Amino acid sequence: MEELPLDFEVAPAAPEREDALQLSLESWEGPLDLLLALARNQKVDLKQISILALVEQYLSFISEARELKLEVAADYLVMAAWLAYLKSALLLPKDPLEDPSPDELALRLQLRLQRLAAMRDAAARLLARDRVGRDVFLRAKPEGLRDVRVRRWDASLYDLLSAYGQVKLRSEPVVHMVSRRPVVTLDAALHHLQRMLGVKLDWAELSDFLPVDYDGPLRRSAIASSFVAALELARQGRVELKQEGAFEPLYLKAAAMGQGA
Amino acid sequence: MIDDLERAIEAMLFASDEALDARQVANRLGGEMTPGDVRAIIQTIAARHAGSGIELVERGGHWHFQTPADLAHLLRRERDDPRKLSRAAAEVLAIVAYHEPVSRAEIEAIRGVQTSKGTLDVLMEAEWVAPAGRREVPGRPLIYKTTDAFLQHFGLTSRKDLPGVDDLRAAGLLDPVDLAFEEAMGELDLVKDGEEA
Amino acid sequence: MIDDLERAIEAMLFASDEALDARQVANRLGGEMTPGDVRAIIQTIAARHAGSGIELVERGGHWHFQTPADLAHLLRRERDDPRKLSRAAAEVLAIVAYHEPVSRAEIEAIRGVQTSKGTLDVLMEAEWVAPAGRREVPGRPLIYKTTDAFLQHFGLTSRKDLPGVDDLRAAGLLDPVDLAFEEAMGELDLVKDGEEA
Repeated sequence: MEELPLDFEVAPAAPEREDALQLSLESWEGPLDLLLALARNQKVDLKQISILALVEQYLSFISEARELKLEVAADYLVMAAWLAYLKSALLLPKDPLEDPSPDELALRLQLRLQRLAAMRDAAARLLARDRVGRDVFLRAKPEGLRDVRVRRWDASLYDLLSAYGQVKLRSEPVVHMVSRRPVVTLDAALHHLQRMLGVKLDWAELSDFLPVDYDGPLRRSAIASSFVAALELARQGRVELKQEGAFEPLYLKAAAMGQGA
Repeated sequence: MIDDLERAIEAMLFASDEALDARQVANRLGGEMTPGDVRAIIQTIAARHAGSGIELVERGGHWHFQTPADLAHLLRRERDDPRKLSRAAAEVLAIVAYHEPVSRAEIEAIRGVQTSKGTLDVLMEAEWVAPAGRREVPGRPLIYKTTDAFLQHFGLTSRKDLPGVDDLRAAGLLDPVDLAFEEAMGELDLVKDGEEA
Repeated sequence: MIDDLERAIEAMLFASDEALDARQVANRLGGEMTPGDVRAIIQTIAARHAGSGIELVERGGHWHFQTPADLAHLLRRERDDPRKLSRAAAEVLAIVAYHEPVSRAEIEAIRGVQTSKGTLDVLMEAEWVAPAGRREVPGRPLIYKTTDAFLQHFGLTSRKDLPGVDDLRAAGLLDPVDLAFEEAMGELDLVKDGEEA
């Protein structure tokens, strides 16, 4: 891969030409701008302008520039080619079938030039108006209108007292007490269930096997433990289980001895 | 004796660092006046200052105090014109002002050249031109319009105040080329018809 | 009809970025007027604006336009911006109220956490807490107390209206948060029942 030269020679600047043509070409903003300048040289109203004469001027301008080996940007050449076509079409005997007709093309060009000229004049008139900071002046340091936001703090007496409560609590010695939760262990449930199975002979609901004085979380714990215990006893073949459907009551019965083992 | 409300509105307009419209003034007064009431009082204040060294002027519905243009020579000091516009920028500004809202492609169609990126940027930075949404045509191009700051800077009461805008409109010079072309051809046909008749 | 010289001087004083004295105005006018002449015209201008929403005032021989002081409320409009006091600020406020007068170090000792400077500032901005001199101990720290505005905002006649610690405890405000939660769930009673069973 070729390395880029770090210290390349800068091409010498092109010698300054005392050539108005070149300077002019650079000072135009595109072919339409140049056309408008040439049109204005005709010193007639743009409505009466001779498009043919304008085309002639443009083409000779561009060809002169090329003879002087000036670089002519592509869009100027495109316009030159189009104008050359327009010129020949305007000069040739009219072909009524040609669409669009050269007259129409010329009219379009004329309309475009009129519009550009109108906006150029408008810009000049706009810039000539009395402008702020140049012709008319405002106050240098106005006081200004201000909207000042005033913060209004809000809190209720409850906020205040509960905040103080928290402070007091934080500063009191902290004692952690772990509360023992009421549970029925699996062992206890197994033991209890086996005992009860000896008493109840027919099908009975699981909840009937629970101690009657259990309620609340302790009862929930007993149900869970007893259920697991029932499954364990069933696995051992010591109990039969029956349920009509999902979420229906679960019935237990001691397995008939002799058939199981 | 100048009435209290008039004094208040005068002070507000004088102290504000930007032009105010009647609604802003009414709001600041506490909302008991309608913008219409405020406008009437502003007219009174403007009339009182007419012909003095301080003028109250309207720009796009907003009012501000400024010095009269005929005193510019006394007030203009060795300051550079901070808003020196290139010819291209001035042309683009005029096209936006007279055709608004206008897309970049429409600007370029009139000027016959591409608009360099910097040109519109300069106008937007000066806050004279601002985007005004998109045109609902294929490609949904951004369209541009001029701002109240534009009216203020160039001393225009409203867009109707643009120099020569009525003449340009009457002459069809603000119409697109296609429309103007069809009209011109229509007239031509009429002439031909007339000749044949 | 206002005279041209008067208009010019008026515009000059209006557009200037600093107050001007008679000599400066005379110089800008081209030096054909004496400062005395200028001063006379300035007086005329000032008299013309007297009682309006714009005043031409003299400050040490220099003149400038301003808006009258009695209209300042229109130029500087205040708007409420309600904010909820933070938890930390509420704690500090409560400590000041219960222990006043109290120094910042004492507040921190009671809270058990560092107190940012902004917290006390907020309370002073709210005008609920004010400095109450210095404590005559080494370092002479500033001490703070609550204000009448504090009593008023919280609907208290005096500081004695603040509930005592026992009242707070009775109201459950001294219960630890997690304990209160369990109580709400009703589990504590069950433990007791379970143990009894």
